[in-house]
Amino acid sequence: MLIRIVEHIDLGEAPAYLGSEETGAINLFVGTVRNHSKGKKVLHLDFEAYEPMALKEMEKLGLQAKQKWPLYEVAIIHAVGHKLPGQPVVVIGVSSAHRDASFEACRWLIDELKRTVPIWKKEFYEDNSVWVNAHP
Amino acid sequence: MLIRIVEHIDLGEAPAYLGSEETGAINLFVGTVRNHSKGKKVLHLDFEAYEPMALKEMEKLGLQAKQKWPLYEVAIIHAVGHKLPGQPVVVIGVSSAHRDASFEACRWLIDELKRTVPIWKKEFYEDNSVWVNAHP
Amino acid sequence: MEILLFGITRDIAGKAKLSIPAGEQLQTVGDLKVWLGQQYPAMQQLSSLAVAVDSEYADDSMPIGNNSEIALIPPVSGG
Amino acid sequence: MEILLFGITRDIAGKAKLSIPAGEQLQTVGDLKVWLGQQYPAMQQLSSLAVAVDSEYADDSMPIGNNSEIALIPPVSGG
Repeated sequence: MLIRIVEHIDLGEAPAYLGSEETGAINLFVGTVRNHSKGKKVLHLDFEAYEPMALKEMEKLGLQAKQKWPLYEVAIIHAVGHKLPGQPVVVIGVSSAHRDASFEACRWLIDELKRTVPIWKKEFYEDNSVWVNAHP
Repeated sequence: MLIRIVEHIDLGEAPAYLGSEETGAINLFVGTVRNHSKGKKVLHLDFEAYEPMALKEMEKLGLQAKQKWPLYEVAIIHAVGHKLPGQPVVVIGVSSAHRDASFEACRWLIDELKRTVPIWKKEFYEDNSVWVNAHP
Repeated sequence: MEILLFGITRDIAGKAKLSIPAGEQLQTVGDLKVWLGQQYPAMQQLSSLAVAVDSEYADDSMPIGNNSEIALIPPVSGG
Repeated sequence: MEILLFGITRDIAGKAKLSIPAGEQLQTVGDLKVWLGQQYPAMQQLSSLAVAVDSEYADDSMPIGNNSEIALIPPVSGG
């Protein structure tokens, strides 16, 4: 498994890691910074991780996905720091023999990552900033 | 839309095309040559396209996907010619504001491409070769 | 009239284009399919056989003529 | 005992680490949460507040001690 927290995401890294002669299907999800959110212009995002725990949780998710689906490999890469609109912040990739498993596992991994991995996003608008999800 | 039939797929092309400041989600499916199929060792595949019609059908699928889901962009790239195990043969990519649409549209596009686009694959094993799907 | 062949239909016919003799009275896609089945029984064994007229899938009632590009579309297997 | 703070909990406390005065008798994660709510009412306004002990999510009954790494996990928002 390729489990990383990085300053800058290289979009070529996961596909290069996942490709192999045994796999027939690779599904890749890339989350990027949108320049607007809830009708407001977003200037940038800041991501912060509790890194040792985040890596452990990402690894657990990868292992769970490999138990749930017949996968060859899993890549989970998350960015931290200051991110501008258009920049990638997360990459999930899985490879499998057939496409069903690759789509399902990739979708499950991004949903679970957003639910459990200790990483926090602060959105900076023109007039204020908020920690996303912090309040009901 | 990025609709192409090429000799060699560059895995960086679709993500570069799809990224933008408006999108939050990119889903990418990459189909690659597996070194085995139905229990037999695969040496290589040969892909052949009825190119003008295949491009037209790929374009139709992209437009249909854009009608069915709120997508920013669609990329559909298919390889032709001689392909070895591990090499990419098809890339589908879509970008959207949120991840639901990107996963659903990407999945729909690869399923429809396999159903309707006039491209043919011949599998070469050690002892023979077959046009895939040709016979019941 | 010339018919473009792809995939297994090219292997069955042993060539990339098929010329329909001028004497054959083939008015529609349906007529063409019947004629092909007679000339090449192996084409009847395929999972399916579609015909494209001017690079669009055509149903059996579609007229065919010398000014159209006609192609046989055996079961596709891209992706 | 020191508690690592992240995200909005660091903004609420105004620092990256919180020292629990030695006199406080906090035996479990549950005791810690009650104490935090008293010290920082703003933490009670969060959608959720989890505690990690040695970088694993811990429930309220989990004992806490000086040899553990303890961290507050406000609502996560990665991805």
